[in-house]
Amino acid sequence: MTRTPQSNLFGRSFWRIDGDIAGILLLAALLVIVLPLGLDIFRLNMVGKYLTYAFVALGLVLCWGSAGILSLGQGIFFGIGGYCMAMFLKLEASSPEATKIQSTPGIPDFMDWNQLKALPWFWEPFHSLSFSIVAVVAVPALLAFIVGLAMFKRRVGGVYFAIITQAFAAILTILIVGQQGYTGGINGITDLRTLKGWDIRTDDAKLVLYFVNAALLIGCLLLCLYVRRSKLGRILVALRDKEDRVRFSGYDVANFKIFVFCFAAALSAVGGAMFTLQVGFMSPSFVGIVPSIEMVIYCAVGGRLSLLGAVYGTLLVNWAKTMLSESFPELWLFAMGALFIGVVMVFPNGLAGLYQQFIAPHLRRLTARRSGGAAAGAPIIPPHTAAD
Amino acid sequence: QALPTDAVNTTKLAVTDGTVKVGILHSTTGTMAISETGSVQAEKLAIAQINEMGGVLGRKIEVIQEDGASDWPTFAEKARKLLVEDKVAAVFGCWTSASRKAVLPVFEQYNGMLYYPTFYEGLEQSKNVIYTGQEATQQILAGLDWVSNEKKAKTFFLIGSDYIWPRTSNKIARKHIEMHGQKVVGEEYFPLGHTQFNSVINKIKLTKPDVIYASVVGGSNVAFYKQLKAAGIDLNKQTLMTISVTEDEMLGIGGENIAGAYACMKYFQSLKNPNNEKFVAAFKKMWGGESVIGDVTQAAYLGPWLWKLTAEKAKSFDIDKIAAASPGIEFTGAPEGYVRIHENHHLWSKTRVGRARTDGQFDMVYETADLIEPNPFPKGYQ
Amino acid sequence: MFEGYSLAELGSIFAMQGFAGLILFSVFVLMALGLAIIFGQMGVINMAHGEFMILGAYVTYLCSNFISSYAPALFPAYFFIAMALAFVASGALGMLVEWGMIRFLYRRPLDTLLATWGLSLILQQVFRSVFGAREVGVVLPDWLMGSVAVTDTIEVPINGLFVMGLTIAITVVIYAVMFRSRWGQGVRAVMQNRVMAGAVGINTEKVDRYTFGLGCGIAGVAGSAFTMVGSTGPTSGQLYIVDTFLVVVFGGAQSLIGTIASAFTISQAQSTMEFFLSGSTAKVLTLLTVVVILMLRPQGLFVLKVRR
Amino acid sequence: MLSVNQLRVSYGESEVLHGLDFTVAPNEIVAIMGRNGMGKTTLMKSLMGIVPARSGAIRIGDSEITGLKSYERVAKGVAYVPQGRMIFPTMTVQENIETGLSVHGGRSVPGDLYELFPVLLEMKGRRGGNLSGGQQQQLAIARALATKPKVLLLDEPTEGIQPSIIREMARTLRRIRDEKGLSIIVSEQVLSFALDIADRVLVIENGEIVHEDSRGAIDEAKVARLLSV
Amino acid sequence: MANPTDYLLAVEGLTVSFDGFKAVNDLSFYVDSNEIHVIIGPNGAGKTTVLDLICGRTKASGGSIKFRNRELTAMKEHQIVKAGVGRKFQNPSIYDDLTVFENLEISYPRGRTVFGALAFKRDAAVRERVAEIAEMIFLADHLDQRAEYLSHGQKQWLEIGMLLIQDPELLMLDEPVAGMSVNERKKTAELLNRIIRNRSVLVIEHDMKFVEDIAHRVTVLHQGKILSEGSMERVKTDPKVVEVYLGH
Ligand SMILES: Nc1ncnc2c1ncn2[C@@H]1O[C@H](COP(=O)(O)OP(=O)(O)OP(=O)(O)O)[C@@H](O)[C@H]1O
Ligand SMILES: Nc1ncnc2c1ncn2[C@@H]1O[C@H](COP(=O)(O)OP(=O)(O)OP(=O)(O)O)[C@@H](O)[C@H]1O
Ligand SMILES: NC(N)=O
Ligand SMILES: [Mg+2]
Ligand SMILES: [Mg+2]
Repeated sequence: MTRTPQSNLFGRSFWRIDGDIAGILLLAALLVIVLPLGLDIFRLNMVGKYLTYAFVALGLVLCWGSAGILSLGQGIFFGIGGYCMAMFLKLEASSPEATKIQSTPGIPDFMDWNQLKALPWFWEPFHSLSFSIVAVVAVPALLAFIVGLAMFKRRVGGVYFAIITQAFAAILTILIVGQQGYTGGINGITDLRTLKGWDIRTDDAKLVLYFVNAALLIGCLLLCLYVRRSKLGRILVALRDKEDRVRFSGYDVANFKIFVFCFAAALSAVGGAMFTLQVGFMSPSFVGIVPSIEMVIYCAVGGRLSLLGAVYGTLLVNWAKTMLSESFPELWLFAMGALFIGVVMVFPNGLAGLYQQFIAPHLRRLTARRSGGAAAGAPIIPPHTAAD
Repeated sequence: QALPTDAVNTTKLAVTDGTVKVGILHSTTGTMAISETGSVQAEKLAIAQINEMGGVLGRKIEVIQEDGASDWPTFAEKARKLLVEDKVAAVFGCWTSASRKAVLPVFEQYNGMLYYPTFYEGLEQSKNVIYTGQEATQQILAGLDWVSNEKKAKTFFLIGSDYIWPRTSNKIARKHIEMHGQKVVGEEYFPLGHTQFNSVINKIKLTKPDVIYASVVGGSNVAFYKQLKAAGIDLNKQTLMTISVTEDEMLGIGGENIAGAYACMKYFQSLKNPNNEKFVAAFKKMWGGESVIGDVTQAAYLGPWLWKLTAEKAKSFDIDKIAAASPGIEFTGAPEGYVRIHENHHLWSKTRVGRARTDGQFDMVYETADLIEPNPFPKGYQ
Repeated sequence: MFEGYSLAELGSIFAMQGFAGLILFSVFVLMALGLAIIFGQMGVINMAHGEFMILGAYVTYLCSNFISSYAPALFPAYFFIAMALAFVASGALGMLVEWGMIRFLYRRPLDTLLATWGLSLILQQVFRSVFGAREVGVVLPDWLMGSVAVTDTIEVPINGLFVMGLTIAITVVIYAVMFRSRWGQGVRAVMQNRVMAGAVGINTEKVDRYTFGLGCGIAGVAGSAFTMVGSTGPTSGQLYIVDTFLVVVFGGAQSLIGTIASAFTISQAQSTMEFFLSGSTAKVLTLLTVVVILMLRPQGLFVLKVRR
Repeated sequence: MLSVNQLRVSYGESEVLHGLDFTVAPNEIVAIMGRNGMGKTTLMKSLMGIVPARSGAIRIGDSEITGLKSYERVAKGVAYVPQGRMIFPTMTVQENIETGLSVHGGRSVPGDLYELFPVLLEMKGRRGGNLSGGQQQQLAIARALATKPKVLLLDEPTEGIQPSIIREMARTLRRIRDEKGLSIIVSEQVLSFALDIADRVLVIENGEIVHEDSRGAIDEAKVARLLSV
Repeated sequence: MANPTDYLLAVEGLTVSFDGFKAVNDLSFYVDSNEIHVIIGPNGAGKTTVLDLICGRTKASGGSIKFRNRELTAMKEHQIVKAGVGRKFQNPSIYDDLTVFENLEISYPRGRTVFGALAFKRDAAVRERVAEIAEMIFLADHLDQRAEYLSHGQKQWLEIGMLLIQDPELLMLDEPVAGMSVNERKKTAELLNRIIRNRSVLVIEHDMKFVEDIAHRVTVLHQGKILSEGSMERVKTDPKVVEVYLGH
């Protein structure tokens, strides 16, 4: 043995820690220093809103990028997380005093419009903030668990899984819209005001919520990084490429799939809850097929294999959407369409791929002169692993 | 005539000595673009006409248009942008109730003024909104009374799209129907965009209602009426009353497929009065001879005018003063005849029933004698 | 719920309800056939399928306007001309799209989803810019809009019959082309192993292009037919996409029989449930049924079992 | 029949074939030998047009085929049996063979193919993917022959085939060669089979031809040494 | 005949049919501890199918497979692996995107549950074991290489290594030397002869020379049934085997 594997591995993972952690620190700096200094509170709040989708995109990086499970129904979990939060806030906004003009004071306004006379049983627990916070994560994760159990144990995968999640998104949308007495219907749950008496609509509150959101996102990013670097992360990649081999290495593949799917669902739900807090309402238009596909697109634009890429991709697409639709109301769909096609055709690994291709080599040359020769002589990196 | 800017604008709105900015916030993309296009056109026409007459308080109106993209959160985002970034003095916009619900908290928080043109379900009233369309009772009750008398209707089949406006409207309709000893023999809702109505048409054939009462919206209408016709239901024999089909929807449905149906609105393009003739001519001049004008389009046209009249009465663009001055504002030039803003920020208006013709227009067959009082929280109907 | 109706009435209602189910079935099959080729055979997740359908609908609209103004005598038959033109227009656009975009993505099926989603946005905006945001009304010849009375109480819509006939015709053609001709064999060979197909002498590029074009062309014909029952607007295409994919997937993507069986199951489930339950609930239950069956038969109703 | 001139092939930056030169006479069977990773498959693929040549020329008879697409080369008379078989899995055995017919528009599978590989007749309705490894290998050869080639490329055709058939195959291939008058290039690692079948043996190492022997004068020991460094 | 419980693997009356075609037909055979048992037989005899049945990839229509007296036919694939059966596929099946080290590490039998994998630490024990196996499969110098870039033979070895690290009691290899050069075949034979301490190996192969090098016992399969069984010398001269398999 010429080289011990330990030293090699150490060298390698040290570089990776530097790279990824530095990236996260840079992102953190951007989110908590640069943007708050550079943007007014209105735009900052918008960025905050975009960042809530980044939670979904992070989940998709693990679920789709790592494990190859494409869910076209992440809106379901984003929505449920958002609804759980919204239910709490709505109940707080529906105190008997605030709703005394209703025929049944003390219940949310839309229930009153729908002739409900009492709060439905499943709303009751949402009087409690701690229950609601638990529910934000637990309900979507549980749903994902049930769906995952049913699908993955039966070895439903690939495109089939994608289409079925799409069907679930359709089902849930129709249910929410159809059960408007219990859910607020197509209007959603609107006019949310305070959180434990703290007015979430003020500029100050928005600033605070922005920072909470950014911190949570960085936290989730680190969590994802941990998962991805654990053995579990490697197993996910392995089962994406050679599911049978993993199975014949003694793993119950379905359990791993269920786990990432639930994990991604929980992440999405956190995003949904933060969305509700920052935007002040939740509606079924986040649950359906279109938003779910858009969320996949954020992830694709960022580079489906890259956690950081997902965040930047989300920011870029949403920022582009806002700016283009403000400046070119007639043309922005052309631009969005072209963006998606362009990313797929020209930059199949998204922003992360661009970074790997054009920026990282320069950085590496700058930082690691010693090993520079080795990098140059290395075999060309196949594109699909570039962002790993 | 122009008052100094300091006097008319004490709240830092986007008002200069020569101009005042307003927002137009509708969907120009997505599924709702179909319906909202007419509203945008009407609002732009009104603004052009007002500018031609010298503007508001001596200031020309500048428009900032945003696309809500048929997406409620986008509406909220754009509303916030118009109010916070652009500081517009008024916003003309929204079509669906869902979009209005999404922007309402924004308007209340940042104290803006929204002129909302669509007939809607009521159960709402805000200092920051002027509702230039009908609330549910204004649209529904008189029409139901008319069919009951005219067609001796005893049984009704209610069919609508599955969301709050059709459901609430039908709830009110059902109460009214049952109050008068008549009967609802069926009530069905379909997801937005649904295109298969053969089953419900069979149910209609089974229950043989005297009146089909329809509040299907959007593209589903096309499917619904074409399938009704193909199933052999002749609307000249089977009474159908709709509260959701205007001249706009007729374009897509095709007059030949819906001719004979009754629509209950406050405005039809074919209304005969001098205001309307001028309005229709101006609209076609601006937007082309092919264009049609539906109920909501007309209501959208009222928005800028009502705002101008209010600002001139209040001698200010300040939102609070506009809100306070609104009740009692009369617009005699309204294409629908004459309208007046109620205390509750809705309009007094008439209910009219029209009968669809094959050319895509309506023949008015009935109108209420008086303006009907808006009553967004109708007692006994909730 | 049936009290107060005579037996004869009930009988005719059930007959008509069965017929409604058959119409829905035809509609589903027509929607899904093009996608069964593009997705089932080629593996391209074409999210713009609905837009190709709507293109067919717009062509029909243009054709109806043109013929009613310039050749009114042809009007009763214009629908056939319109369908042919719709096939050509959507098919040609399909071939263009294949050439410009899809052919680079055969190895990355999930990426086709994203790219065609972008394409669908662009097409929607093109429709909006060209035809306006509003729906257009497609005038149909009178003979298509009536119904025939089978008995005194049973009436059958002619356009329903027409759609059914069209469905059968197209299905037969596709079956012959895809499963009974050398061409179809080539298609399947290309889809299973593009490199090897080239190495046995099949012009893979041509096969790809024409197959994609065929799928899109059929979508165009479907869109043309749907002007009889649905709306034609820039975003109408999106209404069909989920149902269409579900039909194809539920059938077992690679099997034409599967697509037909699945369309039949879904349509019958939906129309039966719609009669007894509300429209929204029926839709939810139908979707749930499909999902549950898919869990039991993960590869769809009809699978070609091949050892891995 | 086939002549290869200064053929260079690379994957990305790394060149695998460094200017190969050889010709195959009509009716000749040439075995290309070489250890793993020496470029045999790459050569086959570039002759077939699956990987592009960086430079050099390939001719069939008088016509240059260097820039042609795979299917055009098939029309010119090249046929290919890949390493790993690449059967179309969901198509039946018969359909698999029929795909080879499209190039010359033949209607039905020539009977002599089934004579060569009787097991295929027995299984003609079975899906290709369900065949055993060895059966698939036979199918792949039949499919290639169905294109009526002038030059047949066989990439390690004995892999996974039972000994009796391997022996049979050497005989069969020579017979086909005699009957149909085609040239065959076969890549092999197993010396015995190569010696059985080939008129000439080329040894390829690191993308270059390092040894050449014609039948009768084969220096078995030297080839064996080259193959087992 | 000895009591089946004495055997490591006892296959009895095993049958499977595909649409009426019996690929394996009432087959019985036994594998002892510490032996290299080779299955040979004509193409399509059902050899691969037998391995598929043992490792749970295909479900039997009838019969039993007992491994250390545990019935395998009712178990899931991963449970069979945990019971101590490892399977190598005909084409090398490794994780192209991962390095050799990671390939081996993933197969290391610790942290096989979701949370176990999350908590898994790459400690000294793991590293030592990986190094040990790598040495054994001639890949010690390639630990950091992406598996994609290994040669065909190295990939085959890597897959064998991935099984070895699981320390299975029964190792099943389907045509392990297909596509290998002469040299690599020799090394592979060496490798197999080295690893059978405490385990048995079940191999399918068509290369008779290789079989001779390794086989303790040979079973010849034909049309899903046993044609002949015994030592290589015996089988080689069995006229039936010569007739259907080896050829004259
Ligand atoms: N797609 C590819 N990308 C990069 N390098 C490749 C690719 N395919 C093959 N190579 C490299 O090219 C060289 C020649 O490979 P080739 O497959 O032609 O060898 P071979 O002689 O056929 O070996 P074997 O006997 O194992 O089949 C090897 O070093 C291999 O690693
Ligand atoms: N799923 C299936 N459907 C139909 N037939 C099958 C299926 N799986 C295997 N067979 C058939 O069963 C027989 C045994 O196949 P198997 O792959 O086990 O053979 P093998 O002994 O491994 O042959 P080889 O040496 O060629 O690899 C073959 O005739 C094959 O065609
Ligand atoms: N207000 C309406 N019609 O949604
Ligand atoms: Mg090779
Ligand atoms: Mg085998």
